[in-house]
Order: sequence, then C-alpha cells, then structure tokens
Amino acid sequence: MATLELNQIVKSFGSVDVLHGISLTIESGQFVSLLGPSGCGKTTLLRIIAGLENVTRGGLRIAGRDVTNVPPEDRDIAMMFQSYALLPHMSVRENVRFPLRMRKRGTRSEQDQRVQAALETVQLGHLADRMPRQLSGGQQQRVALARAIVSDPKILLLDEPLSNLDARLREDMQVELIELHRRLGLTTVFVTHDQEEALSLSDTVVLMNAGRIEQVGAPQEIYAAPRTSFASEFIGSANLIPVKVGETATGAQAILPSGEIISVAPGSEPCQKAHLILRQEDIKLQPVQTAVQNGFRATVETRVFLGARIRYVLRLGDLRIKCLAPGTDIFSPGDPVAVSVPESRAQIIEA
Amino acid sequence: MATLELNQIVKSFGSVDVLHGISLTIESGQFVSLLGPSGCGKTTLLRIIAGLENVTRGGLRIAGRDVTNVPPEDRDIAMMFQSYALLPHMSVRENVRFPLRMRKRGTRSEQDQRVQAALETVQLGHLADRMPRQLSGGQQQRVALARAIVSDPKILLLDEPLSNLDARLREDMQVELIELHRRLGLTTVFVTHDQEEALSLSDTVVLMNAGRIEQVGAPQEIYAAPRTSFASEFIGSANLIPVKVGETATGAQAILPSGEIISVAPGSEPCQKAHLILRQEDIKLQPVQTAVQNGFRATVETRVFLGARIRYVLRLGDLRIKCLAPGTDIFSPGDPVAVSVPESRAQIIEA
Amino acid sequence: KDKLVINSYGGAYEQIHRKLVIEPFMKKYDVDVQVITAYSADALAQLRAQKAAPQFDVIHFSGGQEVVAAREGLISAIKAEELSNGKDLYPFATEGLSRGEGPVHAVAAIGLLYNKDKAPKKPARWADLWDPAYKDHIVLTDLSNSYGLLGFLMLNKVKGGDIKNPDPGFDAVKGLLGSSVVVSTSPEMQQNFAQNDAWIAPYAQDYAYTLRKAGLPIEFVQGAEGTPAVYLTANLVANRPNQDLAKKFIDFSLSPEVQAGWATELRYSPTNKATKLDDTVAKEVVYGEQAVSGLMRFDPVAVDAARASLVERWKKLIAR
Amino acid sequence: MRDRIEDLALAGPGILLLALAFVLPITEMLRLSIVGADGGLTVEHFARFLTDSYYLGIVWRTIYLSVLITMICAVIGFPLAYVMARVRPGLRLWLIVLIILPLMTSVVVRTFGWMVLLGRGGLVPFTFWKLGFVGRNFTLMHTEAAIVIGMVQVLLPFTTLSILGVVMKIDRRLEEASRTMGASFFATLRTVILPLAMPGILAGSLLAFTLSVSSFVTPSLLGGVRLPVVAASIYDAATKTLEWNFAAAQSVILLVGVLLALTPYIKLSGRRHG
Amino acid sequence: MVKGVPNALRLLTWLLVTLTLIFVLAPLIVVAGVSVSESQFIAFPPTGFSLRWFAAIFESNAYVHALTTSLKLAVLVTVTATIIGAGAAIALHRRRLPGTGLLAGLFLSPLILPSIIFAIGLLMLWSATVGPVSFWALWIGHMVIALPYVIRTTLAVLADSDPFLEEAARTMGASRWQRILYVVLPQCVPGLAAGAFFAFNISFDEAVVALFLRTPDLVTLPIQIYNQLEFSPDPTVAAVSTLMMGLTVFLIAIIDRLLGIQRFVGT
Ligand SMILES: Nc1ncnc2c1ncn2[C@@H]1O[C@H](COP(=O)(O)OP(=O)(O)OP(=O)(O)O)[C@@H](O)[C@H]1O
Ligand SMILES: Nc1ncnc2c1ncn2[C@@H]1O[C@H](COP(=O)(O)OP(=O)(O)OP(=O)(O)O)[C@@H](O)[C@H]1O
Ligand SMILES: [Mg+2]
Ligand SMILES: [Mg+2]
Repeated sequence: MATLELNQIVKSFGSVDVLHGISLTIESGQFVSLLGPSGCGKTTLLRIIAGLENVTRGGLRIAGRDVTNVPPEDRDIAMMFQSYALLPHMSVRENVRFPLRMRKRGTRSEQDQRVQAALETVQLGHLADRMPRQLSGGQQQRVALARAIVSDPKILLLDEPLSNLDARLREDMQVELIELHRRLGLTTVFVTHDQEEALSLSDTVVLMNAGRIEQVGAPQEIYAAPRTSFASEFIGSANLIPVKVGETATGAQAILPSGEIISVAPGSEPCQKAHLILRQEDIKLQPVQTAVQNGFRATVETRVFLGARIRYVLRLGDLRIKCLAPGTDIFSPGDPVAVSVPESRAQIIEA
Repeated sequence: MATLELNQIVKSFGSVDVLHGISLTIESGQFVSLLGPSGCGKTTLLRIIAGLENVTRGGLRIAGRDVTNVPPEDRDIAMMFQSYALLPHMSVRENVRFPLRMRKRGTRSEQDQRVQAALETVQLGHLADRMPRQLSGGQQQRVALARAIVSDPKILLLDEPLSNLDARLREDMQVELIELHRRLGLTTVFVTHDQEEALSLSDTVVLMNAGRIEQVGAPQEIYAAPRTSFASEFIGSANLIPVKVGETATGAQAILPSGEIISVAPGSEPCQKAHLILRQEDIKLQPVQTAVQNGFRATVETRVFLGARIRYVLRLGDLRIKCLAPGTDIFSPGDPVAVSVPESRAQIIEA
Repeated sequence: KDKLVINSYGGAYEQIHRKLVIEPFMKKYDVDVQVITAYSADALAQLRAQKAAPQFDVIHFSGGQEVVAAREGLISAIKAEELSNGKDLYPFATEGLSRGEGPVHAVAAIGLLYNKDKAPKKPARWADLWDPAYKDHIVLTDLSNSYGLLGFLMLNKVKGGDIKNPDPGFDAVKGLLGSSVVVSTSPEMQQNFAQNDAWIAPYAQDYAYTLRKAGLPIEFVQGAEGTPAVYLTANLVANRPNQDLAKKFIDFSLSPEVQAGWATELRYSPTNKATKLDDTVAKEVVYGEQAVSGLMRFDPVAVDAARASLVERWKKLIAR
Repeated sequence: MRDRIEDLALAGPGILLLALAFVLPITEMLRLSIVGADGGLTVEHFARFLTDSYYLGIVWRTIYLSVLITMICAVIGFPLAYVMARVRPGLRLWLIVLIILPLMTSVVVRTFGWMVLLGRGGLVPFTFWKLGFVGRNFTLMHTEAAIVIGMVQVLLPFTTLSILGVVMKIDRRLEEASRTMGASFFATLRTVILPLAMPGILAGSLLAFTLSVSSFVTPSLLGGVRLPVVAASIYDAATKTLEWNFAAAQSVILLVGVLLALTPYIKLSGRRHG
Repeated sequence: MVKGVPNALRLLTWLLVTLTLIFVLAPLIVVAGVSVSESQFIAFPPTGFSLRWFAAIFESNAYVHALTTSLKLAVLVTVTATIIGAGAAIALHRRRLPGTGLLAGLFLSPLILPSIIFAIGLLMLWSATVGPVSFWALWIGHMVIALPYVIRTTLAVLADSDPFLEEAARTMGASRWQRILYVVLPQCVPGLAAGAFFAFNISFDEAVVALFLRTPDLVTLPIQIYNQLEFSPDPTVAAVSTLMMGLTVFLIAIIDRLLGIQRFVGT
C-alpha cells in the first residue's frame, strides 16, 4: 500500500562499512525479495527501512514522504526479526495481540479473533497459551511470523521468516504469505537465503553482495540473464569456467582450458578471458556411448543423492563441474559420461 | 567414534508429552539425520543425547556405557544449538576456543591454530575479533558451527546448523562437514528440516513425527520406500490421492475419485480405501495433444517459477495435484495438460 | 484548646513524666500537651536545625545543652519572678536563668553502680575503681554521654586535675582501659550488668534504680570524694507563640509535688526545697539542704567550652 | 532529539527530586564545612581531619572494613543467588523471604541479637571456650570481627537480591552450551555465569560498599566506641558535640572520596558486555 | 539446577545455603527468644515463657500508631521511589543523555552521604521554606534515600536485556510510553522487585531522617523502638520485631496462596 524509495543509503558500524550506497524503489504492493550471501547487509537494510537503524548517509521515503528521521512506530510497518524477538514475558497469544493493542486495531474481541486467525494461519492455534520459551525453534519462528502479519501494516518486512521450517510447512506458509499479500496488497520486503523461495514468491528480486545491489529484476529475468558473474554463480549455483571466446560463422564458441569447444548463446563478443556460465541443472549427462551434440566427455567424481535429484561433481582436466540431474540418471563415481549443454543456456560473461 | 544407543526414551514437560518412547541405535562413525516437522521433538531428543535434559523414562548408552545420569561435560560431545548460544561476553575467537580451553586440548598456540582453522572452515577467519552481537545472523550461526567442530568430540550434535545460510555457503559447509566426518570418524547426529540436506549428507535418516520415530533407513530407502503415508508425504512432498485399488491381469490399478485409472507398482493388494502416492517430481507434464501412456488429463491451476524448476498445481475434479517440472516445460494457468506417471513410481499405501 | 509541644526522654521516664506533669497540667489548664520523645542531644540538634520554624514550646535537657541553646538564641530567658516556685528552688537550680537558660527541675546524682551479688566488695570511693579486685568487670561510659562526661570529670578531679587540666584524668583512665568495657548508652550499661558479668561502673543514681526495678542486684554508692550530678533543665523555646503557657508548664514541673513524684518513682533528686519525701526514698536520692550542698557542680559554661576537646581527646585515648 | 526528551522525561522526576530535596539541603550543610568560627572561609575543618592520624585511622578502618564486608557479601551472595535462581519458584520465594527477614527487624534490635550471641558468655564465645580455643573472658563484642559479622548479615540481602535479578535473566542455554563444550559445573560458573552476572555483582557490591561506608548504628553497637568509623564520627560531631562544620567537612571528604573511588565502578556497572 | 550437578556438589551447595541461613537468622532467633522471655530485660537464653511483651505492644497504642505510620509511609515511599527510580534507571541505561556518568554519581550520592547530614539539611531547608515538618517531608526524605537502591538494582538487570525486544515493539507500533510499559518494565521486573523491596525496607527501618523530621504525631516504628531502647529497654522491642518477621512470612504466604507471587520471582 505504499511505495518505498531508498536513496543512496550508506551505513557504517564504527569503522565497518556495511552498506555502500543502496538505491532502490519498491512500488506499492510489490513483493520484493532481498537475496544475497550471509553478511551482505540484508538485515541491516531491512532495519534501516524499519527505522531501527540510523543511516550514515542517504535517505528513504515511504509513500512519497521522507521518513529518514521518522521513528519506527510511526512508519506503519511490521517486521519479523531474524532472531524472532518474542517478548518473553507474554504468552504466544499476547505476543501476537501486541501490535493490535499498540495500534488500537478493533475491540478486544475483534483482536482476539484476528490473533486466533493469525495463529491458525501459522498452524499454531493450539499453542496460544504457551510461553515462548516452551516452544520449539520452528514454532517460535511461526509465532514471530504471525505477529508480523496480524496487523496488516502498509509495509511488511520479513527477515528469513521460514528458515527453521520443514519443506511442507514452508510451502504452506509461502502460500499463506502470497495470499495475504494479494488480499491486502501489502508492500512486502522479504529476506531469504533460499533462491527457490525468492524466485517463487517475489515480483522483484534484489540481489545483494557485500553491501551493494548486484542486480534487480523479475525472477525470470534474474535467473535467465544474470548480469554479473556473482549473480550467475549465486543464482542457480552455476559453474563458472574460465574460457576463451572465439567466433565462427554459426556464432560464438567457447574454448575450455582443456581444449574442448562449446557453442554458446549468440551475442558473445570474442575475447581472451571470459567466463562460461553453466547452470547445474542445464547440464545433461548421458552414457558415454551417446553422441554428444554440444559438449564434451568427463568423469564422474562424486555423486550425491538428493532425493528427487542427484548432484554429480564431474572432472574435466583440472576443472570441477557440478551438475544436478533428475533422480533417474544413474552414474557412479569413476564412470565416464557424455556432457551436453544447450547452446542457448551456455552464457558468456567477461571476466 | 562411539555407538549411541537410545532405549525407550520418554520425555514430558509437565503435562506435555514430547517424546513417546524413542529407541534408536547409531553405530560408531555414522552420520545420522533427524528429520521431521516443526515441533516433533528433534531438539528435545538431541538435548537428551547431550545430557541437557533429564529423561522421563528410558535410558541411553554411549560407547556401551550407560550415560543416562552422566553430566554433559563428561560425555565428550559437542553440540550446536538451534539458537546458537554464543557466549555474549566473549569474542568470536574466545567462543570458538572455549571448548578447547575447557577440555584442555593442546597448548595455547595449538589452540589458536585450531581456532583459526575452524574459523577458516566456516569462512569467518577475518571476523575472529568481533563480538557475537556485531555479526549477522548467518555469521553467528557459522561461529556456533565452528565452535561445535573445533574440538573433535566423540559425538557431534548439530541442531539445524545451516538454516540461515545461502545455498552456496550451505553447500560449502556440507562438504566441510562430510569431510570432517570422514576424516575424524565422528558419530554425527544432525537435525535438519531440509530433506535434500538430510538425504545427501547422511548414512541414515531418522524420520520423526509427533514424538515418535516414523521410519529409519538409508536415504535411498527412505526416499524410495516410505513406509507410512506420513513418510511419503513428508519426504519428497508427495501427493496423497485417495483411491480404490483393483487388479487386472497385468497388475494392480488405482481408480481415482474422478474415475481415471492408473497402473501402479506391482505388489499392491486390491482394496476399497487406499492412497496413491505421487511424488511431485515423478509426474510428467506434456501438451494435451500428446498420447498419455499411464495417466490422465488435468488443468493447470497455478504455476510457480522456482528457477531451475517450476511447480505446477494441477486440478483434476476436486483434487489438487502438485508437481515439479524442469524449468523448460512451459504451461500457463488454465492450460489443459496431459499428465503421465511412471508405473514403477506410483505407489499405493493403505489408508 | 491551646497546645504545647514538649520533649521527653522516652520509656519509663516518659511514662512517669506524663503521669506526674503532663496529664495533671493538661487537666489543670485545660490545654493539650504533645510529647516528642527525644534525647537531649538529638533534641538540641533538631531544635537547631528547625530554628526557622521550631516546633517545641518547652525543651528539656539533661546534658548541659541549655548553655548552647541559650547562646544560640534557641531558647528564651525566664525570670525567677515569673515562676511561682522560683523562690523555693535551691540556688543552683536558678543559677542558669541569668544566662538565659531554664531552671533545673531534677538532679541525677553520679556515683558508682555495683553488682552487690557478684562484686567481691562494696566500693566506697571513686578511687576504688582502680582496685584490682574489679579488674575485667568495669564499665566505663563514653564522654559523649553526659553521665560519662561528668563521671570522667569527677575521676579527673579525684586524680588531681580540673576542667582546664584533664591530663590526670586521662592518664588514670588509660590504666583502666585494658580491664574495662566502654559503652555509650544506657541500654548497653544494662546489657553489661545483665549479661556480661559487669561488677562496677560510674553512672547515675536514677539508672541504678531502673536496673534494680528490672530485677538486677545493683546498688548505688556515692563516692566519698564527692558526688557530681547531672542537672535536668526545662527551657522555654524562642520564637513560639505560646510562651506564657510554656512558662506555666515549666513552673508546674518545679512544684514540690511533682518533684517528690520524680524522686519516688525514678530516684531523681528534687531541686525544690519544699519537697517532702518518704524516708526510704530520701535515702536513695540527694535530699535535704545539707546533702544538696555536698553536690558538686562543674561550671556548665566551662564544661560546654571544653566538651568538644574533651570528647575528642577521649576518643583518641580509647581508640584501638 | 526526541529520544533525549523521552529520557529526560523519564529521569526528570528523579533529577528534580534529588535537586530539590537532596542537593539543595545538603549544599547548605556542606557549605558549613568551609565556614570558620568567625563566619569567614576556612579549610581548618578539613585540615583538622586530614592531618590527624586518629581520623586518618578511622578512615582506614572504615575503608578496609567496608571492602572486606563487600567482598564477603559478594562471595557468599553470588553462589547463593545462583542457587536461588536455579531452584523451583516456590523454594526460591521462601529462600528470598528468609534472606530478607533480617531487614524486617529494626537494625537496633537485630544488632542486640548479635550482642547477645557475641558478647562475653554469649553462645559463640561460649562454644569457642568449650572447644578450648579461647579463654573464659573471651568476647567477640567490640571487635572488628563483630562489625564485619553484623554488617554482612545486614548487607547480604542487598548483594544477593541484586545478583539474583541478573542471574535470573541469563539465558540457560548459554550454561548448557558451556556444559556440552566440556566445561564442568564450576568451570561454567566461573567462565559463563560469573561474567554474565557481573552487572548484578557490581550493583550489589556498590550497594554493600556504600552502605557499609555510611552506616553507623551497627558498627557503633557491635564495634563499640573504641572502634569508631567515619559515619559514627560524623554522627557524633553532628549530635553529640554539635560541631556541624566539622561534621560537614567529614561528610564532604567521605562523599567525594567514595564517589571518586567508585567512578570506574559506576562506569562499569550497567554497561553492556563487550 | 542444570542436570548433572554431582551429588557431592549439591550437598555442598545446600550446606552453604543452610549455613548462610543459620548465620543470617541466628540473631533473629535470639530476638524471637527474647520476645517470649519472662524477664524484664533483654537476655538470652530466655528465662521462662510469656507473651506479655506482645500484649504490651497492643496495650500502648504508641506501637500500633507507629506501626501504621511506618506502613503508610513505607508503602507510599515504595510506590513512588520505584516509579521514579525505574524511570531514572532506564534513562541512565540508555546513555543518551549528556552527562550520564555525572547523573549516575548524583543518583548514588544519597547512599554514600551519612543520612544525618541529609536529615539536618532537609530539616533546615524545610523549616526555612515550608515551615513545620510533616508527613510529606518524611516521605520526600525517604524517597531520596530509597531512590539509589531502585536505580542500582534496575540498572543491573537492564544491562543484560535483549535490545531487540524494544525494537520489535517499535515496529509493532508501540509508542515510547507503551514500550516502556509493556517491554522495558517487564524486563526489569527482577531488579524492580528487589529495588522496591529495598525501598520499602529502607523507609521502614530508617531512623535518622525520621528522628529529625518527627513531630508528636509523626513517629515511625524505628523511632518508637529507638525511644524504648534508649531509656528503658525491655523485650517489647523484641516482640515488635518478632511480630514484624511473623507478619512478613504470614503475608507472603497468604499473598502467594492467593496471587501466586512465585510468578513475580520468575520462572
Ligand atoms: N518447556 C516446554 N514445555 C512444554 N512443551 C514444550 C517445552 N519445550 C518444548 N515443548 C514442546 O515439545 C515439542 C518438541 O519440541 P522440540 O524443540 O524438540 O521440537 P523440534 O522438533 O526441535 O522442532 P523445530 O524443528 O521447530 O525446532 C514441541 O511441540 C514443543 O512445543
Ligand atoms: N554492530 C556491528 N558492528 C560491526 N559490524 C557489524 C555490526 N552488525 C553487523 N555488522 C556486519 O555488517 C554486515 C551485514 O550484516 P547483516 O546482518 O545486515 O547481514 P545479513 O545480510 O543479514 O546476513 P545474514 O544472512 O547472515 O543474516 C555483516 O558482515 C556483519 O558482520
Ligand atoms: Mg540477516
Ligand atoms: Mg528444534
């Protein structure tokens, strides 16, 4: 329900510079993920949006109004903390009711209803009278989530809200979040370390690295067209292979260190030093007898069973290449395999 | 380096029964995952193994010795807490050195070396002199991990050690853990809510549900042959479809509520009420024109982009069926699709 | 109803005070008299601190505090003529009026208290304190206590000193310190006689009687060398609206009946010549013109002037 | 800015109270410390105190007794508070009640209790005598030991409760983590609980120290007039000999001395770890 | 206690606790003994048994009057000093005000300055500006003395508090005062409770300020006891003290039954 504009935000803790000029506009009603490696500044940015942290430089606006110096309680936000920050002296119910009480939303019985509904949403309706310390880690996390969503604020800030939940519950919660978001049109900023989560839930993904924004875009865009080697490596855990790029009549070709040649997506300029980006799930493994269309032969070094999928680490000369195969392809360590790469998915980024 | 035997362990907090008789033997040097939904008792079980919680009934042995009443410090374990439990008055370095100091391992300078090595392992060598509260969530988690692995105990207990890390870092840490485990032959018990992690890392997966052990087995076994509907639904987030089972000359057949007939894996007994288990990743979607081998036609209800994969929710009459397709199949909500299921992967569990 | 605020000394003293003076006075004049229980030193400090708005009308002192109070203008002078009992008083009782102090309404004689059951012999003279027979069973009183101060001045005098020259006293007491206990309050005195096997102590006659009433075998002996005394005064507080009534109250305390009551109940010696006492009581107080003339009085002004330095020197002497 | 206003509003009533009802009255009193007999300015009262070995002796006794008392209180109070924090709430309540019971009796009365126990022929000397340690006339009364015993009893609740409040808030999981890392119960107590309880120990010691420095009833009754402490000396000067100027000078010395000595302490306490 | 404390240690711990309790309670037992003694003066072991000293308390209404005065005063002081002290402690804890260190020193001073000086000073100032002293003068005097206790104990507890909680409350729309009321204060409870108790006790046991600020109608229990002791000590003072101890235990037991104060001593 509110646009959020960050303007050149810089933040330092003493001599440690944490954010180096973050500018970002989040349209009203968007669902935005902040994605990035551990320690890159996601939480710090979220805290700045919430008004919990002073900016060293820069400013921010919510719904057009400069809120750089507006205290958190006047920003009409709700935030879920990475460490939950449940109030230890209040029961689960009282914790969840707290924002309603503070914001004077509805009568006592309306509040009770909303609290119960929020607790049902996170599947904790039956534990409403427990104290926080009597809950398991995942249950505490869900209480924190319920507390954040109970009061339909203008802006919802979630810091790794689902990190301690099992896959099933996490899916359920994702569905609930999306529904809530749609129903109320909240502007939601969501920190996660899980890319599938980021890609699946959000309208826009903000990829951060070391206090800077690396790339902003729709999930498909970020996934399909990473702009930096960091982005491609981080999203989809792609392999980054140092290559030389040459040109032929039919298009560009990458020359691997071991001499193999691979046709790559069109539009790549010839150069001496570049990186070939091969996403793990784009690599196809076939028995070595098969004719390889665009690819090379390699040896399986390790195999890791992931359930639905299998991760192989392949060796090609000095290179190690990871790939994710569907659970049905079965090769063993030591097996030679034929590796093929769809031309359209083999991208080049300058080193 | 030590067998761990749990014998009929029962635990209650006041009137809340949390564990209902857990028996489990973990061989020396095994890597075991505890997997289960939030609040099922994983942390409690880990705490009992560590000696932090009294059992209400039952007992446990480590390396053949009854340790039910042995205090934690005499069990030669290391435990990483779900909430990290970093000592707030000590720097990162001092925190990691703490177990070495307490167990009097090596001289001061040897300790320093090991601390530094452990911190490098979790990629935090450069933050050794920070205080815990000056770290990000994921960094704190890694300090806790470093502190747990620094002292090569007999038994290593890890409670959701990687939940706050991004995919890349998490993979790195997994590799380190496996390597450490191999090198030192530690007995490792590992709580995780992430099945891929559980399946990929462990020798044995212990699946828990509501204070009971649901199934114990090797990853492939657990994945391929879930014994209960809970197990199948939880692992691989399978679809559970109520069916009738009939028999034909060629084998068993499941009859869906909407009348469609699917051949299922051999060995299923005919019955009126059963569940057909369809794993999300086993379901194949094809354009509706395609002839369906063993399957039915359905409509795409929602599509969620996950990056490498796409999740579709399909509708068939009143049923909702989730499936995970590779990122290349593109259908849109509303499209009719042909759904096919490999016979061998369509399992029946009695209701 | 007119109201007076006075101080009294608490406990049994205050009970008797009420019975003998306050209640009869209230009845007689149909006024209200309120009591603050305050020991002289505290009362003076309190009076001094609230100089701007005093709350006492009549203030009683037992340790020579009237000298200071008069000097600082805290109390008003009274003329002997204003007191109907003034003419009957012994001269020492009105001596202070000229300095602006109140009259003396009672006297506590200082002598030796001894335990007649346990002490090996009955003391007769002040000098007997140094008798080795009492070794380890002597109780001395701190000079911050007015009984202690006068007791010391007497010992000093026995040893040949005077107020200007306390050296002999200090030297002599120094010899006693090793075998005695030093206390500073009356309850401690009682404690020592009741529990700690004390045999002998220079202290006041009235307190000997209090101890006896409490069931202890304590006798009072007037030292042969003389009997110093503590003079209890009743003073008129300055800057109070009701001074006439206050004077009447003071006068009332001086009546022979009241004084006889004090002697009978608590063994304070009367200051009114007209007081009539029973024989038993008379024996246990300083009674009669002749006995009274034997009372010694150290010059209150000189005592007051020397007090601080005496106390300090004493403290240094006894400090371990 | 608004934060400051908020804090000012929070501290305001306290500041106002102390300014009007404490600073103002004592300024008038403490001013006396530099007023001479003739009304002029002087330092004679300070000089009298600071150049006299008797008074310096009193100061020394006050300081070392206070330090000793404070240390004993902390040493007993910390384990006691820990035990109290870790037992079940019902038992904790009654332990608290027992510990604070001494405070519900008048200081004078409870000191009389000690006088009975410690005096000649009292229970403690009597026991010692029966055991053959001391002579028949042995008394603990009017000794520094008596002062320490009496003061520790009075101040123990202050230290214990201050520590208890802090120990109660220590996250138990820290203790547990320490145990799993091989720290024994004692090692945990020393390396985890003790540092984390430090704010409480500091606060409790601060109370115990300042209270023992400024108290005079118990030291006077148990130590007797022959073992004076500074507060008793001030009290005597104020009421017995009415030397208010001297009393004021002694108070200034006490106040300034203690505040200076405690400055690092005040800074330390209340600061978060790290 | 954490699981796995060796039995020997448990024993040692309880030995320590028991010894401490004996030490702390010994003189009180003497006092209780004296209070039922037949003998007139304070001596131990008691001779005979008699409840007459208890009867004596109720015969003279001086004690009853003093007790009610003291209770009224102590309750008032406790409430006000706790509120004022909590505010000051929170402000000091935040260290945002300029001169926090100086303020901390100021708030500690009443503890260090011998109360006699303060008592005289307050009496002089009050007499000179307000006039004759009253209950309110004593109330203010006791508040000043009690304040440092509340501040110190509360500060100590705040030092370990979780800073995220207040932040969380802010994001949930809690205004400044709501935050203090609902988040900060509940966190301070153990310290506040100790401080409030100290405040109560200080006021209830304080004798110096009360000595100087008394009027005929304004005599607190300690002053009454002091008066009794000063002139004719008898076991009534012991009886009063015993009564107070008994009353404390009794009241706490009752309140605990009714309201469960165990909750307030934490879980
Ligand atoms: N002190 C307590 N009192 C009552 N119930 C408790 C207490 N502690 C834990 N529980 C309950 O015990 C159950 C198991 O808790 P546990 O922490 O072992 O779960 P978990 O499997 O680790 O869950 P998660 O994955 O969410 O961390 C939970 O349902 C929890 O609510
Ligand atoms: N008080 C502080 N002093 C110094 N550095 C700090 C402080 N707080 C955070 N940092 C640093 O700032 C960086 C960003 O922290 P932040 O918590 O925003 O990371 P994050 O992106 O949320 O990471 P994570 O995913 O691990 O939670 C980290 O490298 C951290 O070490
Ligand atoms: Mg973070
Ligand atoms: Mg858990």
